[in-house]
Formats: sequence, C-alpha cells, structure tokens
Amino acid sequence: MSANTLLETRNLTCIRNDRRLFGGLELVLEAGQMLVVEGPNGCGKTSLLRILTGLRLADEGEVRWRGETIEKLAGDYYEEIAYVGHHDGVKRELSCLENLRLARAMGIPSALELDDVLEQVNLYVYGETEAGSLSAGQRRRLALARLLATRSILWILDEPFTSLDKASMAMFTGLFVAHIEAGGMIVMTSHHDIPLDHERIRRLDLGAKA
Amino acid sequence: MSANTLLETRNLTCIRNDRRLFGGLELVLEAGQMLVVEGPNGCGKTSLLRILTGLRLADEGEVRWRGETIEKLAGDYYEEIAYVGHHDGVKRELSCLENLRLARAMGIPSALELDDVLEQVNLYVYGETEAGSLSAGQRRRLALARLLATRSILWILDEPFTSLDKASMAMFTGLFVAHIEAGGMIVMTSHHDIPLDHERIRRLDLGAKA
Amino acid sequence: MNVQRLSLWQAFVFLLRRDLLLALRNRAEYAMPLLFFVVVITLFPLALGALPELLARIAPGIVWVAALLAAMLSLESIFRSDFDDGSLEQILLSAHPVAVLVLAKVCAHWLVTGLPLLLVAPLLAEMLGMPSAAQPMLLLTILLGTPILSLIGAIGVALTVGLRKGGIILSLLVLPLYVPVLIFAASAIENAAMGLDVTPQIYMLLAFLFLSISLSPWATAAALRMSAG
Amino acid sequence: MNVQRLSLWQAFVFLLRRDLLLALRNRAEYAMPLLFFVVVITLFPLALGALPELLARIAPGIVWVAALLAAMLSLESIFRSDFDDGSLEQILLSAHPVAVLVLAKVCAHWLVTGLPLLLVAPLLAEMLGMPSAAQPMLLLTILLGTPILSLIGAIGVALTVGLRKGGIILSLLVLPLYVPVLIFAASAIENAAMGLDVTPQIYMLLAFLFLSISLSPWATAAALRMSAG
Amino acid sequence: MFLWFHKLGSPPHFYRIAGRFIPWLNAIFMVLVLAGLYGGLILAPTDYQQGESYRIIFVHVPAAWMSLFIYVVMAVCGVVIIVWRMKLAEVVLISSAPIGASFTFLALVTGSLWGKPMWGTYWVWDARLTSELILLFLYLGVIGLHNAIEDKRIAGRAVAILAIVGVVNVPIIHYSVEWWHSLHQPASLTKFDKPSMPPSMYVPILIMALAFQVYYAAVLFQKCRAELLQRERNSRWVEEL
Amino acid sequence: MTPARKKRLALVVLMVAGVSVGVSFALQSLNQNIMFFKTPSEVRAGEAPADRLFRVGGMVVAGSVSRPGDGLTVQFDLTDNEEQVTVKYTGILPDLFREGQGIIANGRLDARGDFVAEEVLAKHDENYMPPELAEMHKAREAQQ
Ligand code: HEM
Ligand SMILES: Nc1ncnc2c1ncn2[C@@H]1O[C@H](COP(=O)(O)OP(=O)(O)OP(=O)(O)O)[C@@H](O)[C@H]1O
Ligand SMILES: Nc1ncnc2c1ncn2[C@@H]1O[C@H](COP(=O)(O)OP(=O)(O)OP(=O)(O)O)[C@@H](O)[C@H]1O
Ligand SMILES: [Mg+2]
Ligand SMILES: [Mg+2]
Repeated sequence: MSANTLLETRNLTCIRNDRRLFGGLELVLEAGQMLVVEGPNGCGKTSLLRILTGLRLADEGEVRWRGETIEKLAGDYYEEIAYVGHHDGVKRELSCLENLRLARAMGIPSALELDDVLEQVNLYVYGETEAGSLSAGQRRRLALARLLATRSILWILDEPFTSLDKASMAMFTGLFVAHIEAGGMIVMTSHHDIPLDHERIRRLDLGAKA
Repeated sequence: MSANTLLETRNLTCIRNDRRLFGGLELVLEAGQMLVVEGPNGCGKTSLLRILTGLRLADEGEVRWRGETIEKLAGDYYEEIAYVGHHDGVKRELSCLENLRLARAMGIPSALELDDVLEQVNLYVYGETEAGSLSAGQRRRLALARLLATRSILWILDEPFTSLDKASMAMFTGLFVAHIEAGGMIVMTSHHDIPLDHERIRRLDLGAKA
Repeated sequence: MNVQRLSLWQAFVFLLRRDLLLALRNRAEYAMPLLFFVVVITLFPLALGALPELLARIAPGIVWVAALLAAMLSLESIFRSDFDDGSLEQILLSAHPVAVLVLAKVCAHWLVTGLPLLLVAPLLAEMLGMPSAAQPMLLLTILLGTPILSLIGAIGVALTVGLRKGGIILSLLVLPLYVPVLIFAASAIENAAMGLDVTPQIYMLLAFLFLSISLSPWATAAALRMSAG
Repeated sequence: MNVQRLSLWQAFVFLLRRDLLLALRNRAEYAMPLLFFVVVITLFPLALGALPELLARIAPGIVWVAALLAAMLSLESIFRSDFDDGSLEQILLSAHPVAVLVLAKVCAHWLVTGLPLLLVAPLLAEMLGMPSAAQPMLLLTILLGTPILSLIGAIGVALTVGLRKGGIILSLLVLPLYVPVLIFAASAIENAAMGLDVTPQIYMLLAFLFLSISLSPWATAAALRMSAG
Repeated sequence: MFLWFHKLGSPPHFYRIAGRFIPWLNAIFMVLVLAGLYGGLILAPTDYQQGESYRIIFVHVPAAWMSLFIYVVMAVCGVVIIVWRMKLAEVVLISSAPIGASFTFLALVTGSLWGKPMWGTYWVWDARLTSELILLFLYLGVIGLHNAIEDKRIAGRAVAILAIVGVVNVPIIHYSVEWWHSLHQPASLTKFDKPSMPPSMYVPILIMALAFQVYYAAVLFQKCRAELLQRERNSRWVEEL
Repeated sequence: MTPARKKRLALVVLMVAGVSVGVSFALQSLNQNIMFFKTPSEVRAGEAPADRLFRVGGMVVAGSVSRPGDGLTVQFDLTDNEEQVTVKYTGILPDLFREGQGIIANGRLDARGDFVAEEVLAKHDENYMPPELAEMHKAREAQQ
C-alpha cells in the first residue's frame, strides 16, 4: 500500500438474493487513478458502487478511506466524495441553476461560477428552465454538472453516459481525464466503449471474479 | 407511396415548452424496413416515438397505418405494434415468466415457448425470480423479451440498448435484423453506435431537422 | 402451451387474477386499508372521551366515514404502480378494449380492499355499541356501497395518476362524489336502528351501483389515455 | 458569487427555503392537506344528519381526528419525491449532519401543511358550533400538536419510503404514535369549553413537542439511511 | 463474558445451542403449566368478592406481563442491532413480534372476558385498555413493516428503529392505572411493598408467569432457528447440516 | 477533534437539553390530575365542574342503596371515607355492584348537587383474599 492510497476495500462481499455477487474483493485506489468497473448485466457493479458510498452495507468486509473505515468517518468522508447514480438526483420542479445551487449547499462549492458550469455541459440556455422539462440526456448532463459545481476528490459514477449523445460523451470523457490528472479519483461503471487508454486507468472485471 | 407502405406520417409537428421540436415531418415506412431516429439530447426523439404509438397527441398532422389514421384504428392498430419505452413496463412483483405471460395475454401470443424466449434473452435461470430483484440491464432484457413473446409487425423502441452489456447488445441487434428480414418493421432511437448497415435501414436525423 | 389469442373474457379474467396475485405478493400492503379502517374507528372513542350512549348514536356515521377514507386511501394502488413502471402504457396499447381491462383491475381492487371491510365491520359495530338491529343493514350498505367507491375512485386515480404527488388531489376529486353514497348508507343504517323503512335508500344505492358499473370503466379508460400522454 | 462552504445553520436555512420553494411550485398539491381537513370535517354533519347539539359535543374530537388524518396523508411528501428522483441519496451523502437537514425538511413540511390548519380551524369550529370559549384552545393545541405530528410522522415515512406502496403501511405505523397527542389535545379543548383547568394537557403536549424535536431527527436520519440501502 | 456473548451471537452456534434447549424448555413448560393450573384452579381459594370468576387472573396477568416484557426485549434487540449490527438480534426481534402480538391479544381477550362480570362491560376506552390496544397495533406495525421490506437485512434495521420508538408506550401502559385513575385495578403484585393477595393466590400466578416465559423461550428458539435457516440458507454451515 | 466531530458533539448536547426540557414538562403534567376523576371530598369542596361530565369513584355506603319511584332508578351514597355524595342512576347495574364495593360512575351534577350517573362501572381494587380472611378483616375492623 503506497502512501498515496486513499481508498481501499478489505475482503468486500456482496450477497443478493442468495447469490454471492462478489467476495473477498480487495481494491486499492491511489490519488490520480481511475477505476472502471466492468462486467455483464447483473454482476454487481451498482451494488459495489453503493457499498463504496456507504449507502449500502457490505455483507462482509469494509471500505476504508485514508485508512479509516467510512462508517467511522461519516461526514468527513462525504466531504470528499461525489456520487451520481442510476437516478439523477435532480429535482424536476427546480430550474437547472437552482439544482446546482442546492448541490453546492449540500457539499463544498467549487470555485467555478454556476453559469460557467452550465456552459460547460451545454445547458447554458436552460439555466432558468425547470429540470422536469428536460429530455433524458439533458437531465443526465445536469446531474453530471454537480461534479463541476462542487469540489470533491473521489467521484463515484454509475453509468454516467446513459442517454448522452456522442458530443456530450466526448466532453465528459475529457473532463474525467482532467480530474484524474489533477490528482482526483474516479470509480465508474459503463457499458459504453470508453476511448480511454490513459496509463492511470485501471479496469476491474467483476464478471470474471464471480 | 408504394403498396408496401404501412406507416406514414403527414405534416407531423411537435411543440414542447414553446419550442418547435420538429414540424412538417413526413415519414414513410414500408414492411421490412427499419428507421433509426437520431439526434442530440432533447431534439424530440422520445416525443416522436410516443406520437407514433398514439400515447401522445401530435400538435399538428397525423399518423396513418395502412392508410387509416391511428386514432380511428385504435385497437386494430395496437394488435400490430409493440412498444418498449424509457420505462420497462415490467412488474417488479411478478416473476419473469409471469411478466411474459401477462404480455401475451394483453397482445397476440407468438408461437415460441416462453422458456425459449427467456433462453434467448439469457434470463432462463431467472424464470421464477421476481423482476424487482433484477439489475438494470436484466430488467431491460426482460422488457425486450416481450417482443419475442408476442407477435407484432411494428416495433417501436426507445433506446432499447440502455444498460445492456455488449453481448446482449449484439444479440438484440441480430434479432432486430431478423425481424425486418422477415417483413417486420422497427422504429427506434439509440445513442449507441449500432453496427448495422443493412440496406433496409434508414436513418432520420431529427437534430438536423430542427 | 396455449398460444391462442385470448378472448376478451379470458383477458378480463387473466388481468383480474394477475392483480389478485400481485395483492397476494404484497399482502402487507393490501391488508392496510382494513387496518386503517379499524384504526380510524378506534380513534373516535379516544378523541371523544367515549361515552357509550354518545358513541352508539354516532356509530353509523363513524363507520361509514372510516370506510370512505379507507377506500380512498387504497385507490392509488389501482393504477399507480402500473403507471410508474410503464405497465399502464402496455395496457393502453393492448389489443383488447381498455374499458374491459380497467373493469378487471377495479374488480380486483374491490375484492382486495372493499370486501374485507365486511368481515371486521360487525366487530367494530359491537365495539362502538351499535344496536344489533342496525348491524345487518351496516353489512348490506358496505356490500353495496364499497364497489361504488372503487368504481368512482378509479376515475379519480386515472385522472391524477400522471401527477407526481396526486394522492391528495385525488381525495379532493373523489370525496365529493362519495358524499351521496355516504349519506344514503348512513341514513339506511340509522333508519334500520330505529326500525324504519330503508327501501328508498337501498334502491338508491343499487341505482348508483349499476350506473357506476356501466359508466365508470369508459370514463376511466379515457382518463388513463389522457394521463399517459 | 459566494463559494464558501455553508455553515450548518446556513445549510439548514437553505434546505428549508428550497422545500418551501418546491411547495410554492407545487401549490396545488400542497394546498390539499388543508382541503382534505375541511372536507373530512364537513363529511360528519352529512353522515350524522346534523343535530347541532350533538355536533357541538363531538366537535373537538372531529376536528382533531381530521387534523390527524390530514397530517398523515401529507406525510409522504416529506421524503417521497426526494427518494424517487435520487435527491435523498445526495442529502445522505451531504457533508452536513443528516439529522439537521432532516429537521429542516420537517420544518418546511410543517410550515406548509400544519400551520395552514390554524387559519381555517376557527371557521370550521364555528361551523360545528364549538363554544367560543374553546376556540383559542383549539388553536393552541393545533399550534403545539401539529409539529409533533410532522416530527413523528417523518420517522414513519423514512421507514417506509423505500417500499413501493408505503402509503398505507405508513398509517399503521404512525397512527398509534399519534394517539396520545389526539387524546391530550381533544381533552384540552373539551376542558376549555367547560372553563376548566387545562395546564396538565398543555404541559403534556409541550413535553411531547420537546421530546420529538430532540429525538425524532436522529431516528429519521437512521431510518433514511436504512431505506436508501 | 464478551467473548461468550460474541460466540452465542454467531448463527451456527446459536442454532446448535437453541436446538439442544428446545426439548428441555418444552418439558419444563409442561410441568410449570400443569403446576400453575393445579395451583390456580384447585388449590387457590376463591376471592371474597369475585368468587370463582377471578380465576381468569392466572392467564390474564401472565399474558399481560409477557406482552410488555416481549416488547422490551424487542426494543433491547433494536438497540443491539443499531449499535452493534448483530444479526442474531434481528432474528430474535422479528421472531418475537408475532409471539408478543399473540400474548397482547390474549391479554386483551381475557381482560374483556373478565371485564364483563367484573365491571359490567367488555370494553371501556380507559387508559390501560387503550394503551394495551395501541401495543397490539405497534406489534402489528412491526410485523407489517418487516413483511413489506424485501431485503431482510434492511427490514431488520427498520423494525429496530420502530421497536425503539414504540417502547415509550410500555411505561405508559404500566403506570396508566396510577396516572389516570383508570377503571382497571392498580397493581397487586408489581409494586414495591408486599403483594395485596395471599401466597396461595400469587404463587400460582408467578408459576404461570414463569411457564409463559419458558413457553416464549421455546417458541422463540424454534422461530429463530427457522428464520436463521431461511436467512443463511446459502452459507456454508447451513449446507453442512 | 475534527470540525465534523465537534459539530456532532454540539448536536448531541442540544439533543440532551431538549430531552430534559421535555421530561420536566412531562413530570409537571403528571403532578396534576389529568383525567376528570374526582373523589367525593373534592366534589363536596366544590372542585367538581358544573354542567360537565366527569367521573367520581368511591365506595358504596352500606345501607344507602334505595330504589325510589319506579324501581329502575337506583340511588345510593358514595364515600371516600371522608365525605359522601348521593348518586342517582337509571339502568342496569353490574353484577358486582353491592354495598361496600368500589365503583366508578360517569355523569354530571344536577342542580341539587347530586350526581346523576350515565354509567356505573364496578371497580375492583388491588386486594384479593379468600372469604375467610375477609371475614377476619371485617371482624378486626369492627373491634377497633
Ligand atoms: C380488556 C381489558 C383488560 C386489559 C387490556 C388489561 C391489561 C392489563 C395489562 C397490560 C396488565 C399488565 C400491567 C403491568 O404489569 O404493568 C394487566 C395486569 C392486571 N390486570 Fe388487567 N386488563 C384488562 C382487564 C382486567 C380486568 C377486568 C381485571 C380484573 C379486575 C384485571 C386485572 C388485572 C390484574 C390483577 C393485573 C395484575 C396487576 C399487577 O401487575 O399486579 N384486568 N392488565
Ligand atoms: N415533460 C416535459 N414537459 C415539457 N417539456 C418536455 C418534457 N419532456 C421533454 N420536454 C422537452 O422536449 C424536448 C424533447 O424531449 P424528448 O424527450 O423528446 O427528447 P429526446 O430526443 O428523447 O432526448 P434524449 O436523447 O435526451 O432522450 C426537450 O428539449 C425537452 O426540453
Ligand atoms: N433490489 C434488489 N433486490 C434483490 N436483488 C437485487 C436487487 N437489485 C439487484 N439485485 C440483484 O443483484 C445483482 C446485481 O445487481 P446490480 O444492480 O448491482 O447489477 P449491475 O452490475 O449494476 O447490472 P447492470 O449492468 O444491469 O446495471 C443482480 O443479479 C440482481 O439480480
Ligand atoms: Mg447497474
Ligand atoms: Mg428520449
């Protein structure tokens, strides 16, 4: 374990419906690294990600952040991570700007202006539009814009590219690379072919493990 | 208009939030053809598909099936189409088999045994499992299995590949080709690169239209 | 394996059975209208400080208001989950007439939420000290009245199911339509308690019942089509 | 642009304001508990055939049972939509203590659904013929009692929000816990109507209020964490 | 001590121990019940006021005590679940709920049957009776909530919270007779000075109470074993059985 | 301590404070008589509400039970060993109603200061004893 290791799991096991999805999983992730979790449908990618956020309890084993278990850290851990799951976490009744302001209030705001954030995810003209009347892909972009509006080290992303058109995919891929190059960390799943072969990207094939 | 033309739209217009998504759309689709609707997020693909099913009303224009407007046909039209939308239409409390049986009861059953259908979409072992405890991709496969369990000419599919792993994507692509080769029709949207260059496949770029 | 297309009647039965099956799978949830009925009724003696004679006097009113609220709260379950998971779209796109399928769903709903009230009503009537002459009439009004509640309620749910938090809007739509049922049922029970004639009330309830069976499925189907849009 | 991290108090206020804003955007839905309250109360004169003296006697009970049911029906809105769209996960993963954020949401819920009951209560009391000596007490009990309902209810919603049709199981969980509030509030009003001492009841309501403010947010936060899992 | 606790907490160990205890518990229960009934129905004298009808006390009081006791056990399990995440506590909690509900129901029924000759009514909305009825609802709530949540580990934690919140009702039930001058009689036995009845009466009550405790333990162990098997059906120790 | 821990501690302190305030209110409340239950002494002292239902409890005075008029109406005196109140009741009495027995009556005071009961329930006290023992008690009390 190098001094840079921030996230590690010990003997992580997940059982659902009597099926052992994975067991004895030992992950180590250093600052500046990205982990892409792969595997066929139902192999437990979403479950793993939710365990890493602490939203779900592991059936065995533990997740450690900076050497402490995340249960003990609680709030301290959440200051440093951001999660975008299957659900967007976007309030339909609020406008795009209001949604981002909310995200900032709940976390640590980044230095960017919100207008610039919207500009970057190509939603600038929708700033005052209610999120409920965005299309599936636009809403996904708004969810991902949270990553820019707040400041966190570890991004945990469950199929971030769902519903995105190709231009948006390329844009976010660039963003992810910038994040890890700046010393951030990403754990993500995706069924899309991601055109990334950065030396810092590691892949975990959950399907093979099972 | 050839004798084979089954689906056509006349001057179809859709307006949402005061924005004209598309207008004067004239589509013609013959038996044995597939239409892939493309375009960036929010250009109106989902809206178009729902108008084609009759679930949504067009702001102007009409949809015709075998020369009649679909409003007039109602039940007769629904005997010949199948729709898989953003929502799976899968009941979480029912097992996979029960879900398919229900689909058959609501439509025209196909000649396949249900076990074979499940086998084909790689869910055979989940036959008795409640659909609620399937993963995102497995549930999507179950939704698409409806296409096999019932018999219909026109399939309307909104991002069928969402959440599917690569093996499943290839499998369904093959299935779609088989369907159009047997004289069926498909209207679908997808942000995935579909490895299809069959001469019967036509593309409509909604984004360009707008 | 039967790969024939189902007849309309078969489709009706199939959907009815599916809904009953779902109710069985979600037993705990579907037992709740019944429990709610019981709990609401027990609230009144608590709130009123419980004098037997007073309670007995207002018992018919309490039981029927509770039945109304219980029916209302369980209404959402007719279409909500079908709407949320997209099954409703599939029903609307079914090859069978939607009104018949809707009727199947409403029947299932009544069997699961309305009928059980019949079973506990005698017990509750006893607890509230309702005169025993009135008790058969209580059962009769519940038997005739609750299907009306389900049928009318279905229209309301169909209208509001597309709204994200339609629950309470629904009550506002549906309660006014329930009022006539409430009035006739409660007055039938009161009359029975006093040994008076109840035929006018019963005929009225029968009239409501037949009207709602024949009209509500159409209205519901139309409303669903609108909500799905 | 303020890019400072919010203090805990600021985050509390922010979330409170966000929820009030959402309520404003969904005006129609949030007006419903109030309307439900009114409708339930008007059902009773209909069901009972309206004898003024009888009504006046049971008025405190009816008003409070209606307040209880209205509060209960609006409970789901505290967390349901946040759960469905994934905002709840974001709140649980927030850098601030979840109990405080939960308290903000509950406060907003009370301001939107509990407080308005105060405004219509005098009118309804008048309608039911409640003696005017009792009316200030009615308002006081509503002021003290409805926050308790929201606070306790939040625990129930947090427990059931993960269930697809938690609505009615919720009532079973929550109503028994509401009963003490109901009993003390109704008896305070009755005593006030007779010109008797009400301090014991008021103290009891105050005790419930303080206990629930200090304990319920923790229980709710724990329950939410569990539901999200 | 802690080690012992920890060991008992491990499912396979508990499964084995419980299995060994059950026959004994059943036997002890039979003996105690027979002794209690003999003492209560035959040896105990009639009451100077109520005559023979007071003998329902030998069922009512132990059942009522059990209804409170089991809820407290559940609340304690709840704390253990929240704080230590002990799986066995989840199993004990949820297995206790139906047993507790049955005892509550029994106390309500025997109480009403007794109330008719004693008070002149089956039911009054008095503090003791009402709070006991609420207890029944709480038990049903626990059972309902547990059934409604599919993931049993989540369900365990949910009912833990509910059990802890609901435990405020227990002191209310117990002290209701003093706080509200209820129609129900004040404590005869559960008070600090000596019981207000002769030993020939209270000894059989205590024996019956003990018998009910043993019965609870026996049924609890049985239910826990079944529940454990169900939950751990794919773990190694179950497959080895 | 990290800031987050400090914050958590502050919250716990607040919670404990809230709970103590709540408990003190509860104790205040329990010090007073919540349900309307009065003893005959309190009724005589004028503490009973006029024109409102309340409950009195006490012992039926030996020899006080009479049936004036039609025979359905019962009249008896109720005592708490200090004062007495006259109770009138029309209806069926519970089996256990007898002289010397504790009862609870629900009703209101009439103009003459008599208690008109709407409901009479026999209350049992916490004492159980065999008949012989009860005889002995009575005998001993008689001696004193
Ligand atoms: C439905 C009616 C009744 C209910 C719900 C009920 C409930 C209870 C409960 C919960 C307890 C346990 C109290 C505690 O340990 O703190 C209890 C104890 C007792 N009950 Fe009842 N009861 C009812 C009727 C009666 C009647 C009619 C009698 C006879 C007068 C009676 C006599 C007793 C006695 C002697 C005890 C034991 C008191 C002690 O702890 O020393 N109960 N009852
Ligand atoms: N419920 C709604 N209310 C109002 N406007 C809506 C609603 N849903 C979508 N829109 C608007 O309609 C436009 C088209 O939406 P639609 O869902 O058809 O897009 P799409 O092409 O399917 O996009 P995507 O690729 O992101 O799924 C969007 O710009 C959106 O702003
Ligand atoms: N709510 C649930 N209850 C029970 N089992 C579940 C539930 N959700 C998922 N599962 C089971 O857990 C397994 C893993 O699910 P998970 O969602 O983690 O898969 P995934 O790798 O994210 O798949 P996908 O690529 O389809 O999203 C699946 O086999 C599924 O059967
Ligand atoms: Mg997934
Ligand atoms: Mg779309």
